[in-house]
Amino acid sequence: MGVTIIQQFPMKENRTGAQIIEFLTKRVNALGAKQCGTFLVDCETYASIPQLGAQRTLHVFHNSEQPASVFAILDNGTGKTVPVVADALFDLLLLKMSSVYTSKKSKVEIRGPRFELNDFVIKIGAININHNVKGIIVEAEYRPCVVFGLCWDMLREFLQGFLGSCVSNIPPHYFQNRMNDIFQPLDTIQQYLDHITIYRKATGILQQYNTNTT
Amino acid sequence: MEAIKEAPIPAMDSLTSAMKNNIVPNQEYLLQGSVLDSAVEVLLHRLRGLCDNVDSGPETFHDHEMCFSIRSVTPQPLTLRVRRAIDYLDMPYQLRYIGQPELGDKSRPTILRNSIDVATTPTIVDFLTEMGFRMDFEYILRGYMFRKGRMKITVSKIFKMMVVGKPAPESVDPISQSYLVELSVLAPSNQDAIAEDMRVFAEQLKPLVHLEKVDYKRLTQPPL
Amino acid sequence: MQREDKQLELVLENFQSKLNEFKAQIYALIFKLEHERDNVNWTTVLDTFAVFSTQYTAIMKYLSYEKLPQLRNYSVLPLMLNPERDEDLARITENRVPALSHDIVPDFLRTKTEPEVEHKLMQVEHKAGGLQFETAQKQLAAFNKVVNHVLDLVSKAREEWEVETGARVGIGQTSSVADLHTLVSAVSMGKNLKPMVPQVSPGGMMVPPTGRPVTPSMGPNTPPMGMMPKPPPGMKTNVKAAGAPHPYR
Amino acid sequence: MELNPMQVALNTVRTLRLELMQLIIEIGEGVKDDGSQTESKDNRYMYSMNEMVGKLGLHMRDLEQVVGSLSSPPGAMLLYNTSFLTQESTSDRQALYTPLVSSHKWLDKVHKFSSNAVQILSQNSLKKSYYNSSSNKKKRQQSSLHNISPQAVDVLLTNIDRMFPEMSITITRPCASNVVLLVGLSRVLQAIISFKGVMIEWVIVKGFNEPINPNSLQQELWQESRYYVFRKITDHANAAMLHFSSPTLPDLSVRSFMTWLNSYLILFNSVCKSCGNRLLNAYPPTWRDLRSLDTYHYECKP
Repeated sequence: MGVTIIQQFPMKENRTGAQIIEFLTKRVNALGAKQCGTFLVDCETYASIPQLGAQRTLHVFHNSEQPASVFAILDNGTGKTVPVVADALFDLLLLKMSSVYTSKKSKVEIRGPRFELNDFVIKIGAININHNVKGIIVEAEYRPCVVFGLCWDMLREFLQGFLGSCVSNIPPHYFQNRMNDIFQPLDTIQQYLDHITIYRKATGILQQYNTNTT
Repeated sequence: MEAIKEAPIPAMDSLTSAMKNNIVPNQEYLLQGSVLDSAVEVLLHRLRGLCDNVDSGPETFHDHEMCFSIRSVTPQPLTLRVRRAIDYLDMPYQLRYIGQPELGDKSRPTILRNSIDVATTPTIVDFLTEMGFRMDFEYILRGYMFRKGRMKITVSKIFKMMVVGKPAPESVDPISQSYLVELSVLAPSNQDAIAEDMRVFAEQLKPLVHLEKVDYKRLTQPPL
Repeated sequence: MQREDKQLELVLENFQSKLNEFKAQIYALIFKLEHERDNVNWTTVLDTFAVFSTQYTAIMKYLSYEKLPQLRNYSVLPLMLNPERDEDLARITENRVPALSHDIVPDFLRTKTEPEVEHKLMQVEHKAGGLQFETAQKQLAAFNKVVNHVLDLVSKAREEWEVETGARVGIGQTSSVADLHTLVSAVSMGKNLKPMVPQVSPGGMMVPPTGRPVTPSMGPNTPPMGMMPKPPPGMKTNVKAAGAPHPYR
Repeated sequence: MELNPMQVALNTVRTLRLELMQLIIEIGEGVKDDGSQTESKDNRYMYSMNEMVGKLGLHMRDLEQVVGSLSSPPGAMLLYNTSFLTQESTSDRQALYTPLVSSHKWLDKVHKFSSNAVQILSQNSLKKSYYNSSSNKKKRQQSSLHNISPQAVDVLLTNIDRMFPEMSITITRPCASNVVLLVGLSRVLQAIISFKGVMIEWVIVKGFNEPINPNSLQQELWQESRYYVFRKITDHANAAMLHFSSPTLPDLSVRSFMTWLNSYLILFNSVCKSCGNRLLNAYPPTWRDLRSLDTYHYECKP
């Protein structure tokens, strides 16, 4: 497990998600990367029942890169988040909790092709919220390195190499306090959560806007 | 173009198919018994002879178990147990759901109960607390573990913790003069054949230890 | 005619259930062999085979019962052979027979043993028939002698062993039921394990942990899951109390 | 001829033994009857006995003299690796010790000659530049590279360990006295270095997160890194090891190699001196200038 950063790629007005993925695939192939299968990250969100007091939100992730693990991130509503990494059977346990935590029925899936270029792994995925494509996410992993602070500049250069100027020169917010920590698979998931939250908010506003106008 | 790997299947789907094929170990066959401190050496000796891990000697363990529960609309609380090894700090924590023990009729040799075992990171304690769970009780287990085929035999002493959350050796107190002996197998559904094996094994430990189906319902009634 | 048909159906049903039982036992053995190959010992396998054998005899006996219609008078004819996969057939046979093809029909619809086996059987029978009465008697006697000797040895060893174990019974008690119950109720329900946190009851006095439950969580005397007769009066407040600060935090 | 006193002593012992043997034989045979002389047989026998005993006494005194002149042996000889030969169980190899000693002798001689030759040649060198022939310093060099006490190697390595704060060095000796070193460089990489005496024999570089079993380093030596970048660095490291290798100053060569390895601390966050980029063909600058330790891509190296 190496350092991974996740980057949004802006949607263009007149292009579908599949077209953008194809466009990026061409660029990545030009760099010399080879496609090695596909990837899938999914996220299910649960909310606590009102009887428990303050509303808590539970996000449960699966990542095809770590197929035997389940990642769960709990937001207790007051800004504190607690992550847990568990075995695949955790899903079964969640069913037992269904009386306390109910699914919000908003499944997020990010899937797309996975490429390898020497020690780099590149994933280009379309983010689906309830089966609607909401955006494009690019994940780049540099496997030999385990500390974000050591290779951020390099990863940035790498991403800018094929994504262009949409890659910011400032490290992602999530890493600001974690520059010198050893990178964990959970860090990837946390970044996905950040991005999903942004998309959800955006669509939420959009939906509100739509309902208001109609 | 090289062969492309199969597209990954969503985790939930693969879990459901695993459940359908009965390969998820979600049931525990259990027999329980106890042995007095004075006789535990004899028992350990006998187990060493009967079990598989003879050459390496009995495996010791020293665990801390916490029992969490949460109440929902139903009157029944949901109970989860977290167990961690005190002697090996880098081991994952174990989160466990245990269902109602089913005694069954006389013909069934063991207790059968649902059980889901999940290994997790140490953050699980904080996680459960924030989820709304609260700790009911906790205790310390120290003892020996044996293996015989798929069967697991534990001989453990249960200690009460005098100071909450601090499993230091000086602040624990044994709750009885006996060791708890448990014989269990974690298996997928419908493998009742193993229960028969357990009965045979339990037979071999008599009269030192009587491994039996303990009726949980009877235990709750105050002694007459 | 109708009656006969009905009877036949009944018999077949019975027969099938017996066969299924037999099949389940064979399954169990195969499962064991596959999953615990390293730990299976020959005695258990032998026992299982003994069970098989009695089952088999029982089935044969059932079939030879006089009042039953003679099953052998009915014949099964393959009307059509088909090399294609037949889903229905596969389902009925649990994926063992995917198609009724030329390959398998001779084996499955066989009424006589294979010529090779038949030949061997004949040979053996011939040999047995050709034996002189006296030689047979002699061999029998010798065999009996050997078996009796072994039996003697075994029963002697058993006697010795029983004396030994009999002596060991005197060790005294090694386990206590009361302790078992203490331990199990502690581990499963936390009895005697809940810490003695000074709690102020409505009366303002300290309550020992064995008293009525005062903590919002399950008290020691509360019946555990499943036994709750009806929610105690304090139930409603209990739910709310979950949000209150807990002694553990 | 000046014989080794030990040799003389051994010879004397041998003669002494021979004579004693003869005396005993004589006694055993008893009085011989040759029938030619008139003298009493007993007398003649007595006479020859006397003579023999006298000779014995003489030689005994010789021996005492020679032994007195012997100096006491200089303690136990250190055999290092060769002492493991005694544990050899196959009979055809037990005789290996003698040829081994003579080959070592030859090796030492060759070494001595060659270092003398280096000295002489360096003085008559055709180089126009100033050459510092600090022959005095070189006097303390080890006489041999292959038979160095483990303590000396340990001292050298612990000194190196102290030189680089970011480097952690674990010394293991999985096979006899030869060191296999596990080097951890901050959170960037790990290296396994196999030594013979103080000479580096083989280097392998792996990622920080690649599992290395410290109890079977000699197996790990053959396991390549799973990352391209570290396989490349492994190649560079072996090249550098050969470059720094110097038979006359072995500890310096180890020290320079370690300094070079330490420069990989900035493997992932360095810029190529030549092209100014961090990445080229999806590799970071993996090559280091052997003298200045400047960072370059392999393709950009000067």
